Amino acid sequence: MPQDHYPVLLALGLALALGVVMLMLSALMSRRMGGRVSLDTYESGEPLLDRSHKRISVLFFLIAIDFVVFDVEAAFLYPWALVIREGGWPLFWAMMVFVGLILVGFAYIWKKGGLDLRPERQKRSLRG
Amino acid sequence: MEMAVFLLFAALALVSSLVVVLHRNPIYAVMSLVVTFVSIAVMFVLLGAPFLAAVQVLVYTGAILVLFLFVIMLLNVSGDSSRGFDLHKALAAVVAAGFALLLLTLFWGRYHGLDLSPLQESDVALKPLARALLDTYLLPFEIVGLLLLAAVTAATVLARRSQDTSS
Amino acid sequence: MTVPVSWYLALAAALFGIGILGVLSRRNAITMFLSIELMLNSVNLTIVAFARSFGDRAGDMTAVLDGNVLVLMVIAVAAAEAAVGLALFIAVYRGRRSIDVNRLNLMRW
Amino acid sequence: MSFELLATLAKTGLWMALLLQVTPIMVWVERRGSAMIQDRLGPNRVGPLGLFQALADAVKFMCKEDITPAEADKFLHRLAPLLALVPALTTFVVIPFGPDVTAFGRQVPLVVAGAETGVLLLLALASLGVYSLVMAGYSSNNKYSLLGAIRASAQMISYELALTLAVVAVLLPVGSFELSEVVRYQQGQFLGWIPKWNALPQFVGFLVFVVAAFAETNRLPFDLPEAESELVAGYHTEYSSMKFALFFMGEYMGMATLSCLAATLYLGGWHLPFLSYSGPWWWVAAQGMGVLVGKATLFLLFFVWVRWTFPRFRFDQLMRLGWKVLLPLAVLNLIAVAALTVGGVL
Repeated sequence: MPQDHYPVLLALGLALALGVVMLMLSALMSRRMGGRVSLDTYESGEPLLDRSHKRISVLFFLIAIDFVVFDVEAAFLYPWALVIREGGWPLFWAMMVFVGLILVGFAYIWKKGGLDLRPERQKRSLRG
Repeated sequence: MEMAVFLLFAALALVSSLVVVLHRNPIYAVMSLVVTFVSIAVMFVLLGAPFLAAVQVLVYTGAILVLFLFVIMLLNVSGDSSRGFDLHKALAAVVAAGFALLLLTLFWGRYHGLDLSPLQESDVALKPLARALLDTYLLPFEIVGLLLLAAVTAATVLARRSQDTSS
Repeated sequence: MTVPVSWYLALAAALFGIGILGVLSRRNAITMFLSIELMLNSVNLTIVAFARSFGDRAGDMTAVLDGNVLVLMVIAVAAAEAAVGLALFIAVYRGRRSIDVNRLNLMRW
Repeated sequence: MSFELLATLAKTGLWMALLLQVTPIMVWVERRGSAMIQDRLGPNRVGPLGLFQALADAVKFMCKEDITPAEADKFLHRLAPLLALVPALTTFVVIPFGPDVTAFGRQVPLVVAGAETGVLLLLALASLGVYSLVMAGYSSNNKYSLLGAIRASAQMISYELALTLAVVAVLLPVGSFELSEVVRYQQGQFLGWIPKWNALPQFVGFLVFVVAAFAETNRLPFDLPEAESELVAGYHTEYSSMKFALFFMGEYMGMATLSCLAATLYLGGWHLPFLSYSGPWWWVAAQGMGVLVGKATLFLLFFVWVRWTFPRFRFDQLMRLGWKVLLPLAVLNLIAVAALTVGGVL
């Protein structure tokens, strides 16, 4: 029922309000000195030589894709979990087919080295 | 209460979706889309589909939009190349407004004044939904599995070659 | 007080329009893709609202279930679509160093 | 104001008050515990046993200069700590801390949100936590922050899968998303004296859940996002004052909620065998809360113990563990539990 979910909204609102209040309190109480050096980007005392936003490795993207696919799988596992007891073996095998398909994709990424984040020198070729 | 929640989140959805299409920084676009999707999840709850709401937050905001964020950081995309307001954008705005108005008149003419009766406990039970998915729609469900397999393979093949050029 | 179904539909129509605006006016492929996701979601909202309305009038819950299962499928397909679409962007970016659709004009003569 | 609203407010207030206490207490436990393990004294100056150290820290956090780097994206930089706090402070809503009681002549369930989606709500809210890390890393405009954020988000999403699959395995024999049903399922005993807790029949799932919980909360041995020796402080390198404290609190509250979830899923939740839950409603509620907090405390102490015992993983080892060990284990566990459920054993 929708009204069972309202407490979640209430908690969200309260948590947000609490966070804002704490930040505002701290802003009121803290001293502000500023200055060019203290507002500088931190780089262990070295001067900044280049941009901080670098392009990241494509391997993170492969991991995220795997995550998305497995998350969708999990989304279908939940309803399955509800009715498995009544559904019996046919339902069990129906889901095994689905999970099996997903696992084939997982095995493919695994085999292609999409899950290996080892440094380049230790890595098998990703091209294969 | 229901009306208040609807109005609050409808407003939130409209404002945040406008930020999605108008803000130049794609990171902001993704963050506002998170707000839009959560608001739509609230709509799902109000419409008596709490499971869809949970899946919406879990899959859409928890996974798909994270994928977008990764790609934005992967490619280090900054703002949009087009600036200011030109003829192209004016045309786009006209087309979009026209389409929205068309839909609005269609929906409003056909459905205005149809009130929904309040939800019953049995209307939101999750087991019938699970049974429908795994019984009536078993074949489409397995095909979705196949589609996901195809997607994961295709995406890996497309993205993989990067090791030659970057990193 | 319950919310009339036409209000949900109106919200969905507005979101769809905003999505169209994004797709047509932005030149950054990522933002265009985000707008498409927005349109997809507004359609999902429409489906759920229609299903609820039909089920309500028919006094029969199967219509609601059909709509909900359809939306579940749409979400799954959207996940697959996002994975492949974004992988395409990466492939395009690798060749062109940009995902600005104005510069993707190799096929134009 | 309606009775329901008042009851919900009271329950939410109770939980939030408890969770807000977790951070100072845990900081003290962590520091004293680490000192004990490393044969040092630890904080012992402020108050008896150094108990007021946490209070002093809180005051210090409040009064420190709040630095927003000149290069930072100001708005997102402010937003990120809030996003860290909010999921950590809201996921408790579906965790039950007692049976339904009758208070002031009304039936009151001892759970904030008794929604039928139950644990899905918790997972959905928790999955929003990844945005705070990414925002913190991106907005700081700092290399360490960005690397920390990327690592943290990759780690979180990877272990979220194993965690999710372990949770689904618990739900299978129960056939409901509601955690109160999970607790009810675990009441009773094997052989008349062993509590029928899920940790026994599903020990593989339990193991996966606990390891994934360490990674989800970015605790050692999985604290790669803030590996001091390589990334300074990871995604919160550029944070100071209260904003830093919010990340800090979010982490400890996340630990506390995950501990409560682990206790509920695997150790029988608020229920303790041979303990009668009768008497006035406040006594039942206090008993339930006490048992739940007691079980969660065991997990929290375990978190501390592990932190000061194990060295840190390397990032590729971490990903390998998540994807090539935990995930297959979780899938196998899921299939086994499903087969046992259908076979009528569980």
